[in-house]
Amino acid sequence: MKIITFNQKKTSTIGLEFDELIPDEIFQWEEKDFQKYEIPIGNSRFPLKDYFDVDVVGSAESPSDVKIILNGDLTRIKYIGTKMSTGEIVANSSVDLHCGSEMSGGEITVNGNAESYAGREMTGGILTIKGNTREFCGASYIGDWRGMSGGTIMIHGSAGKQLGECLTGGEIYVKGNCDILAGIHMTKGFIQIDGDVTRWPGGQMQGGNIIINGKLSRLLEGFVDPEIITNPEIEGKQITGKYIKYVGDIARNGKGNLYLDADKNRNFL
Amino acid sequence: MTYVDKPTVPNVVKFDEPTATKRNKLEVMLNTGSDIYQGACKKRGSTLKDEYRHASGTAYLDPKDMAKLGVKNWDTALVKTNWGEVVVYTAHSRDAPHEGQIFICKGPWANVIVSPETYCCCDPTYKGVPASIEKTDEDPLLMADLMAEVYKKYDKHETVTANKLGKKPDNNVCHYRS
Amino acid sequence: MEYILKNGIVYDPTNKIDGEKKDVLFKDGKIVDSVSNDAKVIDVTDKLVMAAGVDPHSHIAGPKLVVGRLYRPEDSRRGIVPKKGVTRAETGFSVPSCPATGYRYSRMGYGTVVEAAMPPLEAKHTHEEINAIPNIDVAPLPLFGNNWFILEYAKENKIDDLAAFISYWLRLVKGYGIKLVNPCGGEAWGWGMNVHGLDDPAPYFDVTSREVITALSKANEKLGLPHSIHLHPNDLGHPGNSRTTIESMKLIKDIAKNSAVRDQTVHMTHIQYHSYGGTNWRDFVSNAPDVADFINKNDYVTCDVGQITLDETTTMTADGPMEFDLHQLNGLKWANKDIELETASGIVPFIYSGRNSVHSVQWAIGLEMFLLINNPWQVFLTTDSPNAGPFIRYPRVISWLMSNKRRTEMIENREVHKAVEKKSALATIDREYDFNEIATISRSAPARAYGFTDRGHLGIGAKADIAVYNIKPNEIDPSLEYEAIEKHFGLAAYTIKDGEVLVKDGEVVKVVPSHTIWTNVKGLESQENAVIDSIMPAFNKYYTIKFENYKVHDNYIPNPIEVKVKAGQAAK
Amino acid sequence: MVYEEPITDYDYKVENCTCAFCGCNCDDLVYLVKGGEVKGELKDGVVVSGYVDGGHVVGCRHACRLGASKVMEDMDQRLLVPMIRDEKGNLVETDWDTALDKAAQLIAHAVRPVFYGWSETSIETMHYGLELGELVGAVLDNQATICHGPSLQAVQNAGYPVMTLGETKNRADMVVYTGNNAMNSHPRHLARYSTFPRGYFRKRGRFDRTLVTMDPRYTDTAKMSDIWVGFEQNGDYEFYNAMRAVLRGKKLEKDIISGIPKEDIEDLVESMKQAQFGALFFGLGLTHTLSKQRNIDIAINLIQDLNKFTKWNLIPMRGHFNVNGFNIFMALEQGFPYGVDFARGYPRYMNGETNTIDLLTREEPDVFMVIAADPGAHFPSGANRHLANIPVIQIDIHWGPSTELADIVLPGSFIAVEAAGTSYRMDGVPIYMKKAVSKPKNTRDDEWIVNELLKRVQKIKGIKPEVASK
Repeated sequence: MKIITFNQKKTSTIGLEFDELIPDEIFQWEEKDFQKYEIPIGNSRFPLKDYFDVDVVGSAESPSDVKIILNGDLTRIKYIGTKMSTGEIVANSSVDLHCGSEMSGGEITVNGNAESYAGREMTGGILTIKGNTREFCGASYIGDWRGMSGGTIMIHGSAGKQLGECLTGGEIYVKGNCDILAGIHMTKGFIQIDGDVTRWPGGQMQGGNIIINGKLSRLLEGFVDPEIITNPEIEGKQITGKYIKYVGDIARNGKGNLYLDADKNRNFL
Repeated sequence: MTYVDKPTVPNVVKFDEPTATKRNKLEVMLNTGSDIYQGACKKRGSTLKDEYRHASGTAYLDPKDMAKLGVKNWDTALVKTNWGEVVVYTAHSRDAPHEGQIFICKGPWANVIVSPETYCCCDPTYKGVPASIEKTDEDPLLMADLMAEVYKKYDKHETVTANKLGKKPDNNVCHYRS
Repeated sequence: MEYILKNGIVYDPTNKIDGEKKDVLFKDGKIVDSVSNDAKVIDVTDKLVMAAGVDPHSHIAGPKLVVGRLYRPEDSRRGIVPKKGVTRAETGFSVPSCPATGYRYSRMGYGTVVEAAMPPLEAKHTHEEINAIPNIDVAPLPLFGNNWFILEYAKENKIDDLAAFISYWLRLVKGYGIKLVNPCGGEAWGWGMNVHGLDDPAPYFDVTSREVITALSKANEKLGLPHSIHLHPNDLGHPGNSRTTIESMKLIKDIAKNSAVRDQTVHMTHIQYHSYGGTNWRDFVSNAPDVADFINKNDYVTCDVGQITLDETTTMTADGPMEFDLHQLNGLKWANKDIELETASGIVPFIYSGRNSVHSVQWAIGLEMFLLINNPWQVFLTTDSPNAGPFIRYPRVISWLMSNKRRTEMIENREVHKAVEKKSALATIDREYDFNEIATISRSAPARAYGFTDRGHLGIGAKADIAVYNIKPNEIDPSLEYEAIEKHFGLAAYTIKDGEVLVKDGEVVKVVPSHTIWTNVKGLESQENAVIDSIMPAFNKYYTIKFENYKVHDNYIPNPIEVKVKAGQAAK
Repeated sequence: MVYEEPITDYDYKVENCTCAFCGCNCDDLVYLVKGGEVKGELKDGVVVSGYVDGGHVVGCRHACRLGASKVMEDMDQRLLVPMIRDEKGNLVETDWDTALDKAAQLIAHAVRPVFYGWSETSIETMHYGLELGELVGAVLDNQATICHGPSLQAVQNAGYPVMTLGETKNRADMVVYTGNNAMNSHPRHLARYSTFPRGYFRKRGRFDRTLVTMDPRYTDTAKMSDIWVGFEQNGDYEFYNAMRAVLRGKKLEKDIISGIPKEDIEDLVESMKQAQFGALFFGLGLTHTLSKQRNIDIAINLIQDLNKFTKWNLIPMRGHFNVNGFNIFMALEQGFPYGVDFARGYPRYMNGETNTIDLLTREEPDVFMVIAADPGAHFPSGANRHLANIPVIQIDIHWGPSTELADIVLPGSFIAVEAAGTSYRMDGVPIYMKKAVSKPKNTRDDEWIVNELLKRVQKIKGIKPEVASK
């Protein structure tokens, strides 16, 4: 096991791009390699050592033996864990855009909030966000109709707009609340929101499942055939509780399922 | 040619409107956008002039809301949102009825109070911003004064009028407000 | 500057040079027969030397392309290459950015590309894009098949007026020849309809595709344009459309050719999409043998194939109704662009997959066309880029054509669907192209079809547009080493354009501006003026742009290559 | 309205000029020019080629109020001399070399430069701007970022069924404006392209067409319409979703959806299905409300659904005359329409990261160049407050709100009046805008200014111009 710890020395208002510092790339790096490394900031590269002290402990045969720990104020560190396929990253603060985007394996834990695009186009692995996240979590790249297709995103706080946009697989769990249009355009996959949802979950969805355990304020007309289901089994998962199940979004000939907690959403009955 | 002192607006505010209970402050929804007076004045380049203040620095209200606030055409009001406060004129909206909504043409005045939140879609929230409007005695500032007063790029003195920005988010990772 | 390209194995079908070891000399951008002692020697001993490639039908510039780029950022992202040396950053896979288009063609050893669809109203846009594409010469073909004025002329059979109109319009928009796309179908799409076959009239105009094709072909020969009509016939992509295709070709049979620089009177484009049998997608089969048979028997026809390459691509054509059908089929984002009075167009992303039976059979049909047409001077290498696949797949298509082993492998390893064996005869054809035939279908024959006398061959006086590949024709067995064929045709050892080395060892080393090739017909000035006077009231009433602002100003073609044609007289 | 006498006191006419205001790009304007000397060909008082040197435009025929106001500009506020801000905060006049050198120094040494604007200048200027941007690794963005950016994102998600405006004129029997007040923002749009003109298949003009406006407010356009659909603010998405559901044959459950009775929605969908050719024009009313790009997304999907029954197309009502041009230009040169970041040597396009507003609110840029745009007038204060912290270079023709935030001011010239150039209409039709009169002395063409900046930055970076320019 090799533990690489980044301790912040200095912050920058212009974002630092961490896409080259993933286990796949740096599992053989020693401290001197980090001393030499220049990190992209804006249109230039600056020595990483000005911004971070890097401690390397242990050794690694393969990327999967690597654990990266980031300490300090990471609110301007973008692309943490982008495209990683294995290993582990722990960020001990709020992180900037694209955390865990396009990752195909491994594990990222954010002990704070994550900015938008967390877990964009994930194909595998586990992304845990202990705080909140913002827009387009688990979404697709703009224009692509294939979004996150595998892996798990676990959000302990709340999520912003358009959670799991164009979801084509994988699982997203939100412990807190969620803003408008969760699961828009999704074709497959699973979203579970434990808190309240503002408006219009599942807009234009074609398939997949959305479970809302909190209160929903407004539902789209495209969701039809409500029926009461108790303890449904969804994608092999046994869910306990009483739900109103809708099929939608028929405005797009969709055959997705939306489950609303029946007790909290009596007004829809 | 196309110069006007101020935009033409209807003048049919009925203060004896039966539903108009007088209020000091109204909670409204703020919309911004363009209209033909603002567009013509801006693109002609007459932005330093009084015409622009009237074309752009005017809140168009539903006559019922005007009655509730007790303002007439070309009275002044203070509009507040989470992002700032600005003094503007009030006028009768040509697009009424839209009770509970106010419309301010885009321009330096509206900018002070609209939300810069883009929600990752590049476009700030120019429409549908929750705001409050109250009557005031102050006059709206001319463009140059307003810019100096609000942004303080070259003069860092404290604000002396009611026009000011809201508190800067302390961290630029704006956390979702649940 | 003088150069000697030394000891290459030269294939130049135009000049009947079939794999001879010889030197190619050039000076000041032209091939010459002797150079002085100061000439710079480029040693290409035993390497494959051909004229630079000529692409007869590709969509590389114009409003459709830009819509494709604009609305497919996910495609732009696929092909990103950072800036390096003399090249700027590249983006895009199926719809590359303009600079990328130039670099990629250059790397494949191409020198000339025909942009196959230019809406006259937006011709300025097309020319702007041509200017943004470096390193290749581009000839744009304006779309005429659904133009209201032309529909009227065709209906009333006014061939003289039509010829004058075409002649004027080619000069106005700086176009090269006449392109027809789904004649009358584009106009019907203005009402959300389509026409089926040659005798289904366009709504309101009451004119049929049969009349339009005939009239435009007659006008084309009357003018004696360097290229024949360039026909995308009706019913593209419909099962059972091979009948329409053959009928369309028959229409031209009796129209006499009036040009010495070309052999054909009709060029059928992306014939693969027009050689389908069956009645629906379930009983869909290949009718390539029938179409190929007709072409084998009629030498007035040339065609390009539009070979499916089994990639995720972006389909884009002026055939608006067809694209809407495609959108209904795959549900992916649909773009459409109707141009007033002139044409329509549509764009849909498409994923051609070897696992899909229809796509696989389409793939087979394309290869059948290549292999069943006997005369390589009648069939040209295209993928109708980006419709059937991006142009960067040409080397792969070449490797399929040169290797029966590879084709058999693909069928047997199920890289394509098993339907290929049942619904096409591909598996039974073991013809393999040789280098001479490859040189024919990718350079000499297309150049001939377009009347390009200055390119597509290595004769004395031709432009020094030369491609050298790291392939030793006398040592390689393309049938077995198909991977090497694909690799080396994709990265030329040298690409020389106008006597300048633009690509060396697969890297772009020099960037030069592109040229625009257009046809200037002389001798009809008075007829043209009469025609313009007569259409001006309608123009002013129905276009939304003033005539003065319609034309392509000279500043949009900074590097023109003007092909002068004397109306009615066969060019030499 | 006071009656004004027609203008008779002019010397020359310049015909078929293009209006440089909104995305309509009306190309039938006639400028009435007084004074000066014709450099070119003159025929019956009409300048048929070339321009009038030293003359000025005294009148403008065919233009709307907006177009006329722009052409008949306010010379009091015209920027005529380069200016640099001194330590006291006053703009001081200077010469071109000093101003350009200072701007070039700022750009060459910036780490996160942003070049914003471009929508009110020519494609020719953008060429140099892009080259400069690629050289220094800047972010290039245009006004789409604050107006139709969400439309472009929706286009990227849902498709783009568009037409040229002549299709509407000749064929449309149903015209829908949604979230747009065309009578105020594009005053000649109805008159010249969509509703009033007599087209080939619509010989009676307005009488052959049904005009529908969908807008929460009863706008001037709504007042002229046959049908006004006043859905509730922020209810756009739900409204279109219901329309799509009806189109798929669903009976609506709720009685009122987004403030509209369900019967009305059903009637509306029915009449849209019955139209022979429908045209939908959408504006910022959709892009700026709650569900932003998704409003357009679903509207595009609605149009696609309608095409199963009849013919429908749409056009976004682009605001500036060349805002579409920049998107087209960037897409053809570098594959992405706007908000393109060249920081890493290749273009990146990521909404929320490489757009001007997001960059400014995140306080990333360290040099900001504004060309032919006015962030002072159009950006929210949350973004503009960062402009107070960093050097701002402005290239514009008038003293506007942005000048109050600018540190270097470079006076440009007025495309389509004082300089020629290419622009793209809202439907993508390219127009070569011609030059009618000469520009004021000591101002420069935008093209020249940006090229000059490029040359100076190349010099600072030690690059030979002929190597760099392609």
